[in-house]
Amino acid sequence: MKKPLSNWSFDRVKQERIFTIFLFLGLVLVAFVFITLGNMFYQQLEDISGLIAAATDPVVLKAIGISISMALVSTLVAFFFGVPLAYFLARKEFTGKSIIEGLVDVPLMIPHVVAGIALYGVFMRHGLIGAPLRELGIVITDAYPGIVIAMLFMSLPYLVDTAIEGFKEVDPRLENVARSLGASQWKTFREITFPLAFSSILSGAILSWGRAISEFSAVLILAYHPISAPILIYEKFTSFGLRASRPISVLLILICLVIFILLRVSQRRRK
Amino acid sequence: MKKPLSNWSFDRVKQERIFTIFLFLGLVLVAFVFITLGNMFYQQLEDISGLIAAATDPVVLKAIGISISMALVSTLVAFFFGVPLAYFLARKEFTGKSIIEGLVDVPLMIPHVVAGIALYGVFMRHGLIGAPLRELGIVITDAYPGIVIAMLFMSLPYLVDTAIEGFKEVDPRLENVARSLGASQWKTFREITFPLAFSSILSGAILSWGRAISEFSAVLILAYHPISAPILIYEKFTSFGLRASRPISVLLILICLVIFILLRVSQRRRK
Amino acid sequence: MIEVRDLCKDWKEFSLKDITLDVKKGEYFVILGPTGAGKTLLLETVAGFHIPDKGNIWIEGCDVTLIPPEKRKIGFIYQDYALFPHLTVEQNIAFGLKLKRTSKSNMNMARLKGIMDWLRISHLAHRYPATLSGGEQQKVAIARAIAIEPQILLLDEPLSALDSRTRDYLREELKRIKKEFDITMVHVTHDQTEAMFLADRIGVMMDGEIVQVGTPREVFNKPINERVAEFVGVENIIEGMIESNEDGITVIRINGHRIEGISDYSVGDRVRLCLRPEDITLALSRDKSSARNSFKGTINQMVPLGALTRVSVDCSFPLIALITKRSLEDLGLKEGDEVIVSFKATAIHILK
Amino acid sequence: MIEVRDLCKDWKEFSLKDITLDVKKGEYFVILGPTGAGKTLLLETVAGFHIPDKGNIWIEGCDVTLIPPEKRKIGFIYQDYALFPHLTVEQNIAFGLKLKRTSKSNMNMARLKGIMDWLRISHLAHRYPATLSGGEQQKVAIARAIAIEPQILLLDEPLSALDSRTRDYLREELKRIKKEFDITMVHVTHDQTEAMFLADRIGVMMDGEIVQVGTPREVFNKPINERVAEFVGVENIIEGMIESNEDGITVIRINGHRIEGISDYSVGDRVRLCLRPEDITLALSRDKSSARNSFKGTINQMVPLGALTRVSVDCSFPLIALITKRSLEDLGLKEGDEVIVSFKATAIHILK
Repeated sequence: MKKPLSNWSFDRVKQERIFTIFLFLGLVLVAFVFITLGNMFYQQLEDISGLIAAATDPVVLKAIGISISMALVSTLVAFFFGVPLAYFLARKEFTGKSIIEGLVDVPLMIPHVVAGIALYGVFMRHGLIGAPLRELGIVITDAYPGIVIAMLFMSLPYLVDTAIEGFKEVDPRLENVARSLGASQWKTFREITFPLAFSSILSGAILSWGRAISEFSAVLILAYHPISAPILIYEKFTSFGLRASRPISVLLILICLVIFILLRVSQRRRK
Repeated sequence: MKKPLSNWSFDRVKQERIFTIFLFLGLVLVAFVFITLGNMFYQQLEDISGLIAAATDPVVLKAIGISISMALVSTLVAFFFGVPLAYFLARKEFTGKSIIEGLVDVPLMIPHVVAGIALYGVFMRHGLIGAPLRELGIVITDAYPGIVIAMLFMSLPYLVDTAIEGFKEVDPRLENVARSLGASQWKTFREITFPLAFSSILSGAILSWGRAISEFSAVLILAYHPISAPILIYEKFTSFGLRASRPISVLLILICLVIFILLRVSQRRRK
Repeated sequence: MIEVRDLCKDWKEFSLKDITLDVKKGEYFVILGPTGAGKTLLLETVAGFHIPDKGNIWIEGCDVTLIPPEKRKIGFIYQDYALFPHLTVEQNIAFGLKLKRTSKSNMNMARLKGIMDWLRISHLAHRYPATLSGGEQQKVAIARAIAIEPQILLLDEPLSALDSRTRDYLREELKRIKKEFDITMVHVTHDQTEAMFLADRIGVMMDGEIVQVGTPREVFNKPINERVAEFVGVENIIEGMIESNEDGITVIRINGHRIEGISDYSVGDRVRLCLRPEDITLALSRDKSSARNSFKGTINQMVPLGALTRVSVDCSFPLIALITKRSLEDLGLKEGDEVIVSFKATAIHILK
Repeated sequence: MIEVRDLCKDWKEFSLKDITLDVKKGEYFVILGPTGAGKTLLLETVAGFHIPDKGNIWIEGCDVTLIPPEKRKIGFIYQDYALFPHLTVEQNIAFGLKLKRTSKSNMNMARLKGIMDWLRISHLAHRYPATLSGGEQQKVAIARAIAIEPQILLLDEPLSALDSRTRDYLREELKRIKKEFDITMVHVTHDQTEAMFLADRIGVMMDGEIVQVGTPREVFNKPINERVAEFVGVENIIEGMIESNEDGITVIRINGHRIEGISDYSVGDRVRLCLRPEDITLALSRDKSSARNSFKGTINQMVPLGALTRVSVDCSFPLIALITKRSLEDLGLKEGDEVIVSFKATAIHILK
């Protein structure tokens, strides 16, 4: 009479019916992403010579070089100004704080192309800042500084937000103790706060760097030339079609993948 | 001998010297964002008639209408498939889970223009999915479905990630209790889990909607036509210059602002 | 009646190892064990929230191993109440009732009101769980579980999150519920007093295994091995019956002796007395003092423990006393001697 | 010497209201108060982590109100140790020493070693804080603070995060540190026993105000108002001196009487005895029993509390006993009567 039931797997599925259905619905989205990327890689594998040609084409290499190096400059600038800002915002309470926090996050909220238009308005030859700089012989639009500025605008919230989080994770009482032991505020920041927040800040910097390399819309408007990698992909696409733009796309994705792995490693170190 | 010191404010600043310096450094970034946006709004205020003209121009209104409605469609699709996926990922542990989570987040990591290229490869007339759909008389590229697909690809991680977080915040023991009280898995999901995760899901949906409206690069490649708002801004900029593109930019920012406020309200409700 | 046979389950850091267990119909069964023993996992598996890796579970003779939880007619109470935060107290309690496909919704409403009155939570009906105290929340959770008239009530550390006063009160309520609804209860706890107070039988669980099953007396007085002994602690536990109670001064009859203590129990109640060994005084002759209880006894055994000595005395019931070595020497006591054992009425902890 | 005058500070949900306080040089001062009283805020303001809204702080006669913390020569100990997680134990302790611009780094190294030996943590030198137990971490935090030879040591609930055994041990260590380094110590706690054990003087803090300052005896026996009385609890606290100790059996001399208890203290130590009222037995005549301590006394006052009565007895030192009403009736006791008070040696809690 008390024989154990046996039809395990069937009953298990029955009990978990909702998860089975949900999984199938969800896999539609996963498949969408997977097919889109997989298709690109698969087609490129069939045209491996095209990939090699792109990887050795000096125009492509220059564009990728510009993207990577200008993104690095943008990240360094964001680091230099953003880390102090983050520390200030992590430790101080004041009226209007949420306005400053909101302003820092604005680039996340507005369309990139609109950001490009707004930046162009300020940094063009007759713009609020562009005009005086031009007097000094510095041109922003369609020049390296333009690329950096477009990248900086779009990527700075990633660095600042992650750094704020990192600083908040450092117990202010560690700073109190350090000061009671005779360390000045500077010394305390250098020896205690910054080292403890460093891996968060590093994550933020890598994230910011990755976003800067990827940035297309704002750069398109502010500095089409000198041609950076995403612009080159677009130009090849409009001029020569999919086959011409795909190998550069694949190269750029591989670079993003490396950055993504760097990010994960630095995040793991954080925990 | 024991006279209280008096020079309050001076000493206070001295004690807080590091914060003063950090604030000044940080304000450079804040000013950068503020000037960029402020300049655009200020110039537009000087040209209020241009703004009114744009706001009544049927071409502009149609483009904005397309952006908003197609973004809504994209968000609904993301909701229909993304919420089940999020529930599954929030509750189940399995080998390869991190691969699926990684795939969902891929659109956050790769350059938008590359995503556009990859989508074009799949959905163009001779593409893996585009070809069979064309047999059925459905065209994706340079059509409404193309806009939706580009928006969906770029915005789905926002919805799925926030929904996962929301489901994780619902204690699985509430579900256990509901089932012990006689509710089936479906009933439990409908009456307990979904209502409790709803404000998170709503936040995710609003975020996703905002990102979809803002999307430029992928739409540019997949469906330049019918013209959506960011594309129109770009077209006006390249054809007629800054003055022509600015009023539409301001309009689009205002829309994003409304969405941003909606988001904050729904996030507050969450807490 | 619950029968568990050879149950195995690994889940997160917990595991059940070949658990075999029988809970009788109408019994109050307590699963007692330290944190991490897998007690909650066992209870959740019985409720059907986990599918076992191996083994079977029968409830009232039916194999429910693969039956989903909603069909098991089991009430489940969690330590932190697990009330639905978006529903009012009334909606919480009505949740299970509404799902029953009975045509008479009037009858359900009446049952709802009845249970709320009985547990004295009617005044909370329209409030949300977050606004209630811990004790109130747990009462609502209990009302919600018994509303569906389950055959079995499973309780996972139901009193652990409460302050000690509320805990004492709800402990009484649990007894009352058991009596009123004639329900089989399985209660998981790490608290010995709770187990002693509530259990008809106790199952001691350690490292995913049931290591001993027995009445509280068996488990506390005859622990099966050293680990169980260490976990349950060994104290003086004496069973008896209330003979009289005047203004809180309670007389308990034990093997023909009368012991006085302080309690609210009524005449005829069966109770257990707990007495700490250090509260017992030994003397050579009886004397008028405020120590209400004194008995003649014989010293069985004396175990020296540094400055103190553990003395076992037989006064028709066994008692263990903790005495300074010097007292023993002054009194000149040795094994086999007759002594007067005395302790104050306030030193006794009376449990029902 | 610390002088605080009219100190006001609002910070987050805490506030200090016109605090005036003097701590003498070399004193062990305990600030005792419930959670949320603002104790930590007061300590942090004295250390210079907050600038007061109003009022002044003098240390050794210097107004330090606006002096940054790094120039105040103050050691600070937090409840959760606040060790630098990225530095080893040795680096943590050396942190303050390295900042001192002394030419002789050898001397610093010697001091470092000395302190680590003295606190018996030398074997932990190269480990990171996360790998240490709570007690070890707190010892490292103490070593780090005293390494810089502060004039004052501020301790914010330093023992609260520890288990009771480690707490007892570190309590002794704190006394030892006070003696060895002849340092002024200000210790914040909500634990009465801790305050009683450690304090030369206690300041009771409630709702941002210092409501009473006095010796432990004054504070515990003569609380200034009902709230303080309720917070400190009223128990039997008797001061005395150890007369002898054999194998743990300790004899304490109090006003010419001798009381026996169990402790490890040495002859000549001044101690405080704590005794719960319910552990005291009253009798009409003296008898041989294992209750080691019995004294003749006079009943001062009897307060009925339900089934129990609180009896105050004067036996040249005051004692409060808790007796069942029926015992009193049986013994026929009334105010002014002479009685024999007795309690067991094991019932006494001896603090130094």
